[in-house]
Amino acid sequence: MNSEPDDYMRAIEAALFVAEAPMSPAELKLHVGDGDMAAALASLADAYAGRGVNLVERGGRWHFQTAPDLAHILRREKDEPRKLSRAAMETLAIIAYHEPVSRAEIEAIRGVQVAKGTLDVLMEAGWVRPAGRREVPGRPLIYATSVDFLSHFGLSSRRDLPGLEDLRAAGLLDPVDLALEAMGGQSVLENDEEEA
Amino acid sequence: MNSEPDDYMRAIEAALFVAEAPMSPAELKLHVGDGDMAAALASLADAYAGRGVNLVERGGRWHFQTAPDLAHILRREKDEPRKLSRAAMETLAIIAYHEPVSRAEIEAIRGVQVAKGTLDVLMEAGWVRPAGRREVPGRPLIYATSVDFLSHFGLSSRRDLPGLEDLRAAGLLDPVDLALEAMGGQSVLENDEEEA
Amino acid sequence: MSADQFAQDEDSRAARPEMLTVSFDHWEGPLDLLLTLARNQKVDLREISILALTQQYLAFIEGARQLKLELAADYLVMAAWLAYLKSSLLLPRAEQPDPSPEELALRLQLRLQRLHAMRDASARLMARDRIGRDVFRRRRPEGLALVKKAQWQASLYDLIQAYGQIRARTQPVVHTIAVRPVMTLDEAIQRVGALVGAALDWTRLEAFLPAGLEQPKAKSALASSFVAALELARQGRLDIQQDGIFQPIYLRAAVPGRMAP
Repeated sequence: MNSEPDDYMRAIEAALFVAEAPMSPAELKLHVGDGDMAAALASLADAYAGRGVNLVERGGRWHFQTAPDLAHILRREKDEPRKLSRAAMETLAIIAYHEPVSRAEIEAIRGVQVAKGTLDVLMEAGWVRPAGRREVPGRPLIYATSVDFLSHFGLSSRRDLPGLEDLRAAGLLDPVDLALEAMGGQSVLENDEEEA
Repeated sequence: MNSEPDDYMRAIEAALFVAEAPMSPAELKLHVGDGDMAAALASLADAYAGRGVNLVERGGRWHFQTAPDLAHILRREKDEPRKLSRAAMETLAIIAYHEPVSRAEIEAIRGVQVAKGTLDVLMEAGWVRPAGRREVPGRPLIYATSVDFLSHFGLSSRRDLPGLEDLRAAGLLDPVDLALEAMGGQSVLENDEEEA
Repeated sequence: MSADQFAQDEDSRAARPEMLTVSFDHWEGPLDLLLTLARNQKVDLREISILALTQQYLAFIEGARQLKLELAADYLVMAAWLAYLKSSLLLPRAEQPDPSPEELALRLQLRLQRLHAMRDASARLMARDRIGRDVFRRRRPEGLALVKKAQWQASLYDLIQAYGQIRARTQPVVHTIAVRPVMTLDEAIQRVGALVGAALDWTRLEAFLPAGLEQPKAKSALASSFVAALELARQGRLDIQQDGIFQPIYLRAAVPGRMAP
């Protein structure tokens, strides 16, 4: 990488960088046009030798890959960032807007049963915590959000959550006539099998 | 890219290369350990300047991207980012230049109501986020731009917004009332009299 | 930034005044239209003549009216306000109300400047090197493992959207049909059928209605009774007579053998 690359080399470099799969010189040519492809690839490979990222050829196709000795840094775990399920997202939203709430109350608002794993996921994520018991028959456990919840969602307090008016204005509350809101949640008891 | 990179730099280079999202120095540190991160990043960015791939900083996070002049080679039909309506583009600009800003303030500048769905589209794109409430009567929700906004539009920080300083110096980011006050209510309309 | 500079990166409608007469769909409200007209003055917005602008706007609205274009109310409100402003600006100084027309004009000018500045900023923002359009990140990064356990991801937008959907979904969709005070057709047939027997001579339809009804039930009773009368006439149980359109309607019991007039 000692010489300044020319535009042809730069184009090859960029094309290989964004490529979804290793590319043959013929495929590259479709993008970057005519030129001394072999020389440019060799020169690029040379420029990247010894760096954290190398340009390599495998079976006639070229691609960038990280240097083999850095594998321990980049080692991929089985776990990956995961999106919360719809059910978990809704449960979290209800806890945030109504805390502290018991599981039965969450179900009443959602209109759907809350599967066992849903609250576990939220607690594992560190966003929800048990907040004691409600002093009613059966003494159900009640749940509230945590400080981590606020920091993850960039809120300084729960009061910063948009209110119903804001949600409506943003078009998030669309299909329903809110004049009926006062009538309370009627349950449609389907099972949340997707989250179990 | 004239000097041979050391292992610390190589590790940062490799980590940024495989990263799925732009990374902050703190996140990088989790992978590559301690070291003079700022110097290493600056040196890497320098090494990649002028190449087909560049290392850039956006809102405190770093990522590799292709050089802008190669867009014509790399662009694909399906890459075209969503087309924003004129209302959405202007709303985005107003939020970016005035943030944090309330819906009413946006409407005061545009002279029309912010349509349902406009803010929704911007939030869904990840460019705009609710940023708390203004402590005035009604406690309106206020909006600000996100780090993703900076990345998408290639801004290192809000200070890089095109023309921001000029607009600020010209008072064009102040509300009309404030601007009037600053003028001492003095009229600049003498030229109207001749034409009348 | 001068108007000339701006005209370059704005679509061509600003440069072609005749386009202004075509359609109001182009403008997002009167302020937008005013800004377009102001740019046609080809001077710095700080130097714009509000009086000239007002005249242009009023002339434009007048032209649109002559073409019988449907004008949204806010355009007309602005026109009325500008007409007022114009006459105030032309009044002798001593008679000027407070706030002064100059201040009102200045306010309008400042608003136009601000809208113009943001429109310009928006254009410059959109013209930047945008990811996915001008610059590209790797399309298939291998990814880094950040933590050993699952990292749950959710944005504030997801959260409030989820809540909005719950609220939207769990509102029971109850369609309540209001019980309106009506007289049903069956009731009317029974009532008119029973009463007409007693009326041997022509009797006005209104006489068959229950006394002391309030609106809107009285109207319903009238309508139902009229339909009931038609039905009973069809059955041959009564005759109907009306001397002309909007004249009173008379009923009487049908006598077998007697033909209706």
